[in-house]
Amino acid sequence: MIPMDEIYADPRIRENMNACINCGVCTALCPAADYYDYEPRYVERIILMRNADALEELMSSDYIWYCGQCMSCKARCPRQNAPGTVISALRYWSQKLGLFIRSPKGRQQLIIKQNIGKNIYELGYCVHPSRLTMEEHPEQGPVWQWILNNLEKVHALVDGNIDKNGPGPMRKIPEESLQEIRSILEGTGAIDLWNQIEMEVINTDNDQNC
Amino acid sequence: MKKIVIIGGGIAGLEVSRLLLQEGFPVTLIEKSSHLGGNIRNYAYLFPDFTPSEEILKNYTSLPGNADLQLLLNTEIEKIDFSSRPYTLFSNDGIAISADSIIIATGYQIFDARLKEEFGYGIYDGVITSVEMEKMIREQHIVTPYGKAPRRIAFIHCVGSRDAKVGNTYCSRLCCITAIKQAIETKKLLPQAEIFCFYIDLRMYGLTFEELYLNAQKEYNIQFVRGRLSETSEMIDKRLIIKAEDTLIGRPLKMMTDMLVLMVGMEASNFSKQFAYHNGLEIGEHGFFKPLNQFNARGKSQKEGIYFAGTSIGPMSVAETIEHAQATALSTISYLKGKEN
Amino acid sequence: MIRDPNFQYPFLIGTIFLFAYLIIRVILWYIKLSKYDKLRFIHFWKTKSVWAAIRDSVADGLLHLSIFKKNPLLGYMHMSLAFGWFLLIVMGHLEVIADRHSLNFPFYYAVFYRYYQPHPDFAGAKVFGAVMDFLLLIILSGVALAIIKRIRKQIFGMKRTTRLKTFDKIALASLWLIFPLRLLAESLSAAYYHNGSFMSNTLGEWFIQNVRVSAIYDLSWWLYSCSLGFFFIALPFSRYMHIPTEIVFIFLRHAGIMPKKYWNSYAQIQMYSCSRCGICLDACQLYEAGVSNVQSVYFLQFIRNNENVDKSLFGCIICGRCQEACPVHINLNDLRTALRIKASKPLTFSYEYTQKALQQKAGIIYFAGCMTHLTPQIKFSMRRIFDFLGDNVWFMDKDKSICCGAPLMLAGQYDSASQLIQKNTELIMASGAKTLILSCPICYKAFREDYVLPGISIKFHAVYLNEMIRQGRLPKINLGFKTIYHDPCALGRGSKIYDQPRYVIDSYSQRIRLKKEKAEALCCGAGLGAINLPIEAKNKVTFEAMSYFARFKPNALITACPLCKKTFARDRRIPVLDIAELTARAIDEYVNEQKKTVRETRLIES
Amino acid sequence: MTKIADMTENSPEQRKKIYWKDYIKYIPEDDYFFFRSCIRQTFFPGAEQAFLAILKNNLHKNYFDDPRLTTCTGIGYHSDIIPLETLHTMIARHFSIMNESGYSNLVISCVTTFGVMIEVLNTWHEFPETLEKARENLQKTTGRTFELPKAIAHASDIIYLYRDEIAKQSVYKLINKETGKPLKVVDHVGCHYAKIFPHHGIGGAEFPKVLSEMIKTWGGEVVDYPERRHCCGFGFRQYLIKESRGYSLTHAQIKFESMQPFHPDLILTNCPGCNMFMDRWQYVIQETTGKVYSSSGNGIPVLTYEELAALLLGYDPVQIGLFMHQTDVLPLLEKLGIQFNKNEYAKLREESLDLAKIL
Amino acid sequence: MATFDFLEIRHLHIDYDNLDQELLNEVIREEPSFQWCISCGCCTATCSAGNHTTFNIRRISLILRRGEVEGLEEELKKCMLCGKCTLVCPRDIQLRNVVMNIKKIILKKKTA
Repeated sequence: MIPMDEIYADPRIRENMNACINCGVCTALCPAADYYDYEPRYVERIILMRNADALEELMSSDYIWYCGQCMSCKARCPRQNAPGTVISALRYWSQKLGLFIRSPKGRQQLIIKQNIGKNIYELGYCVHPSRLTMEEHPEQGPVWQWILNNLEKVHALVDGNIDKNGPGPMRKIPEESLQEIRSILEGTGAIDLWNQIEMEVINTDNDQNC
Repeated sequence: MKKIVIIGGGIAGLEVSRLLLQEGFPVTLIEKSSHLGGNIRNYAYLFPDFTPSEEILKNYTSLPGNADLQLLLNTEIEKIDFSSRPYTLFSNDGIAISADSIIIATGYQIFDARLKEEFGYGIYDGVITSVEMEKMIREQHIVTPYGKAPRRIAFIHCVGSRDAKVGNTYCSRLCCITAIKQAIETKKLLPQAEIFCFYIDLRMYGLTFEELYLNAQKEYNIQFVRGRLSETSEMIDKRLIIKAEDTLIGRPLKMMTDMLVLMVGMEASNFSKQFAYHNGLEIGEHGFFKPLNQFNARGKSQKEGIYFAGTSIGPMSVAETIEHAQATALSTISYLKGKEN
Repeated sequence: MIRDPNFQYPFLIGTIFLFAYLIIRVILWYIKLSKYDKLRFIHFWKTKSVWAAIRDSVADGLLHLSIFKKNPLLGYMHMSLAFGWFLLIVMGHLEVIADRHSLNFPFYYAVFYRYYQPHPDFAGAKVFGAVMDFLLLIILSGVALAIIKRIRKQIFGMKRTTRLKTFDKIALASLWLIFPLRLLAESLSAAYYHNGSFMSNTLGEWFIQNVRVSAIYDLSWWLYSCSLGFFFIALPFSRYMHIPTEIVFIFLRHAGIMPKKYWNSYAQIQMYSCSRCGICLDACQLYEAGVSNVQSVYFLQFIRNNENVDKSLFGCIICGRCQEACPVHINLNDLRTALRIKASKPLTFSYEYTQKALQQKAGIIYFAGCMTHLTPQIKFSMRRIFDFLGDNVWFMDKDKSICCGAPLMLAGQYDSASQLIQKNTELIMASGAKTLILSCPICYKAFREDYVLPGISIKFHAVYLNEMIRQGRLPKINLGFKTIYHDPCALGRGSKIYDQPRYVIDSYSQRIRLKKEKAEALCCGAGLGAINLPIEAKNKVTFEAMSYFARFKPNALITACPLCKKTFARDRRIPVLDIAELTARAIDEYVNEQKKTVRETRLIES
Repeated sequence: MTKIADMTENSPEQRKKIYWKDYIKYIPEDDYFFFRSCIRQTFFPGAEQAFLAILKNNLHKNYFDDPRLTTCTGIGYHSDIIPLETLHTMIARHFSIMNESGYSNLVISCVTTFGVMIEVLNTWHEFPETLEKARENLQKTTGRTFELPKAIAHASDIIYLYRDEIAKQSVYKLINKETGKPLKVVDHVGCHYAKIFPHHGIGGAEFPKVLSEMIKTWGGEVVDYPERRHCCGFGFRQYLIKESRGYSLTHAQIKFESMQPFHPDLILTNCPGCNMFMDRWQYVIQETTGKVYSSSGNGIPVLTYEELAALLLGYDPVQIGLFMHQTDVLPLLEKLGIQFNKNEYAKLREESLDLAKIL
Repeated sequence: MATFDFLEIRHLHIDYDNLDQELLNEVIREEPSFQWCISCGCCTATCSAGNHTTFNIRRISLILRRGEVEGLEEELKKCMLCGKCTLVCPRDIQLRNVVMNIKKIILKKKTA
């Protein structure tokens, strides 16, 4: 049984889900609805139903992972709801409750954890040139390969400061700052969440292999 | 003889005046514009049976000639002195009028569609309001701003109604049936045009409204899409692209259209709001005047001798307005007679 | 034999053509019969049924007794023409035999006997002459009625007659002309030789005084012969094909050959047997509702003329009223269903998904059917009854119903219907039940006709209730209200169950007897047979039927079909109950009374 | 000193201007605490540097670029690996650093950060217990305390505020040098700039004028194309996971298809991500389908507001890092008639183009 | 040259300007009541086939209206043609005939 009260106490759900008149403006301009068989309106419906089984099913499915977090839905809703923010909360709870491993898209959180999470923890940046390989990102084009090959030179041309101390673009984050954010990540549950993601996904993979 | 002042020369004010004059009371009718009739003049034909609005106004053509009627056009009441009886009203031209009873029939105003920026009213020429559409229907000539006969027209329901984003959370009740009425009239004028209605709920509350809706589907092939307009944008050829969700399928829908008609809702008029504020009259949560109660005193205000008629208390159809005005006239008369005794 | 001016040839050609055609036709029909049917037909000749077939051939083919029973005037018209003509032929031959004391004469000799034998002077010649004249008079009266019927059908109490095609018109004109021309020819003969009797002689007298008889004498015989010839040649291509076909049909019917789901030669024979008398038009409730192209006579006509039949074939409710009215006893319902199957391209349906349905062991199965799920009161009542009886019943389609297949069958989708039949059969057979109870007549008919369920007795709920009452397991109690019983089409006309429901209803209420009941019962208008019938027509049928019932002012209309119940309930003039609901009410009443009695007894005792 | 950004009268959407008064906000005038963007630093470090250079050299404003700042973790938050509490604490830490430096006007380079910060401030406002929790968490983990910033602005707001000043100092105008006609510019405002909280974006969510007013002031023509408000297609996890990256391409393509009939000379963006995606996806579409969206056959150049401002003010295209764009900017530079060391620029481009042949 | 196999482009929105309305028009011609639908969903609620599967007759009639013919045939295979939908329809739409006609027309197109 999922902790309904706790989930509904999440400020993102409390603030962004009042009532829905099913008008569909959110779906109308939702990029994800155009790309996936997805509707923000459906998410709202499940939330408003307050049915634990339905919510659990939703959180265990691919459905919540379709949203692209552009928040276009927030701008237009006549009831001032924001399905996108609610999705954020649901994704968090899906991971927290271990429901995410039941869906292929949910399990992909491991990939996010392994690059964005790692970047934040190790470098203090969400993205960093050294972590953007051409193998993973061929769409970055030849210019990016060239930049990677000539990182120092390029940054010198544009007054960058890559991996150096002091201020400026792509500077090396001071060690004490890194310690601080690591401390925050640990103290506020991010590291626990990452470990949980890693453990559960690996366990599921093992189960499937057996 | 007791004196009565009626503020507002729309059909509510006119109907109250007519009945009170009939009963022999002298009436002062105050209208802020230069002509009588009010909002009904925006509409060429009335739902559900396409009665020309002139026929309703015809009932009041003899009124201005009545000797007991004092007609003050281009006059706005700014302040009422409630401290002594009879009450005294002060107009913007500084005229003071005394009254034993005041009937407030200040009506409604149409929602300013420019507030819904994403619908593109006032930005794209192809976007018009239902009032402008009604004008074209009256002239029996529907054209896009570029002078062509539109091939596809979309009617958008609930513009400025049921929308927290513009502060109007109530339903204006009449836009649904008006949209269907206009859609049918449009189809009659342009049989080749494709007509779509984008609605959230179709609120066909009247006895013959549902049949009109069925008829719109059956005879006029008007298409209904359940979904609210999300945004309008303009193509290079000035046609409009509208985006909505077809909520019954659950998929986004894009459509090119030549003309977009926004079914604008009814709002409490700014005049009413200010008037209420300055004179201590109570306003309901939606900005309309708040009657004493919603069941058996819909025409009475909290103050003795002050009455409401018509859409000053909320959205009403023409028939309901006239009915409400009649009821108000009746309570006013019994109030005045009661005092005389 | 005085002269031989060759005028007999038109008649001869016509006759030979007709007989040749008929023989070939009958042979073809026979060949196309299934092996099983052929065996039946061969065996038939050894049975007594042959006599019944002959009797029916005379009664229906010649005497038209069925029509006579329904409409004496119309019956007389058909009888005078058919039987009169038959007698004329027989008597004509007897006359010739009496004259010549021999059977050795050309077969056309008797037809033109008055020409070939101007001076009949054998013993009894006068009597023969009088009989022949009398028969001709009878036939002529029939022709006169036929003409009147064309002009003023109301005299016959008919609201409508059929529309005619070209060949029909030729045949009809020829037929109508044969007998007046025969009278003319014989009268002219009588004018010369005075060889006629009361009618021809009298007319002959008149002719000799007013007309130059010699100028038209030969011509009249030529015309008479021609009219016969035309008629015989037109016959196979006109409605009159029904005359020979009907005899074949009667014999095949008596041989026990049954209509099939597919279109075969038996169906074709039935199709040709339609005389287009138009009686089915009056029986059809849709005619009143403004639909005038679906009636059996028309659809058979369209089929024969290879016209587009989609509307007339699929617009019919298949209520069976026309079948009951048909004087020729054509199996119109089966014919139409078979034709729908033939006319429809198989549309793909697939019911793999139904496999998940529950399976259970039980002695008795109750199958509610789709329509009963729309009238849940029937389901509850059935459960009440089963509980009261204490039977171990498996409610087979309690949660997920599988359709019985009848609607698909009626829509002409035989293969797809078979899939559903297969599914249900598997479920039922797996349960090991002995009895299958149904509360929907449409399902009942389908189960009875299209399912093979060895060892299982299929019972309609009214029949089962009747049994229970007779066994004393259900109480008899008067609920104290007046009822009308409405025979559902699929139960009454479709399955011939008329009396058992009436017995059940009589056990609980006063039933009003109606004129239009049993085989003539009205249809509710919503039958599943109608595929493309406009809703307005359906509603009109319902309204008219309900208006008929309302005249009797009953307290309730009792039916035995969920579809009828649902349809009649739209019109709120009379409350509508299913027979199961009536029974359940009676049980409740009985139980309450029992309790009261017990309580009273206890009171007295204490 | 702060002032309220006013609405100019000479807009093409003049008829609706009365409603713009709802969408005005404080834009601090000076003393900025600059918050960098991960994406912008990674892909277009020159743009951020150009912004700072303009502040310093042209507008003579005071700013502070603190090396202790780290990522806001916004991308992590929107791709759902950063819990709300972590995000709150992380943002609190940045506020704390700003307090320490003695600044109170936060200027943010990244639209995601901007959106996240406003969302966090809003949550703290609506649910004060979350603010308390953030204070507690920050204290517990880093020993820091913090106060809320006085004003938050996006870097494009600052350029918007000083657009007239920039126009005054500019060497070039958004005018085709050969024809003398204004350049057609389409704007793309990052979704999180105004869609989440329309009152925090200049001009609101539907017709944000932060970029369009710059374009007009600098002499260009704003093109209103149908998919103007459509998302560029980043989609956070949708892009980050290779398997669903088609999502990103699909939406970028929708935008290109929609703007193509208007023949724009330039796409102007204010979001680091959008800028990169709109630049790179044009290359991918050209590679896969051969379709090019500009009439010149080079693709439509995509510039950020800082790059454009710097370009017009006469900065060297190489110094502001225009060679780091995949879609060639050179035709635009020629249209504008910008004087620069073409050889150096061409050499840099050539090196990367040579690589294209190898790839 | 780099490969972009992983990039899949999809547009799931209903593009009203590029609809295939041929089938729809033909169905309406055969059964005019089809266009009176108010999408109340009574048909789907009562549907026998819908009780077993996700078969949704309201949705089918809607997507047909939006010009989507693909997959229609496969979906309509589930219908048992029992006619409950027709009986419960508040607007008296003859859905049985609609289903029959859609199938017939699709078949006709396929064989043509």
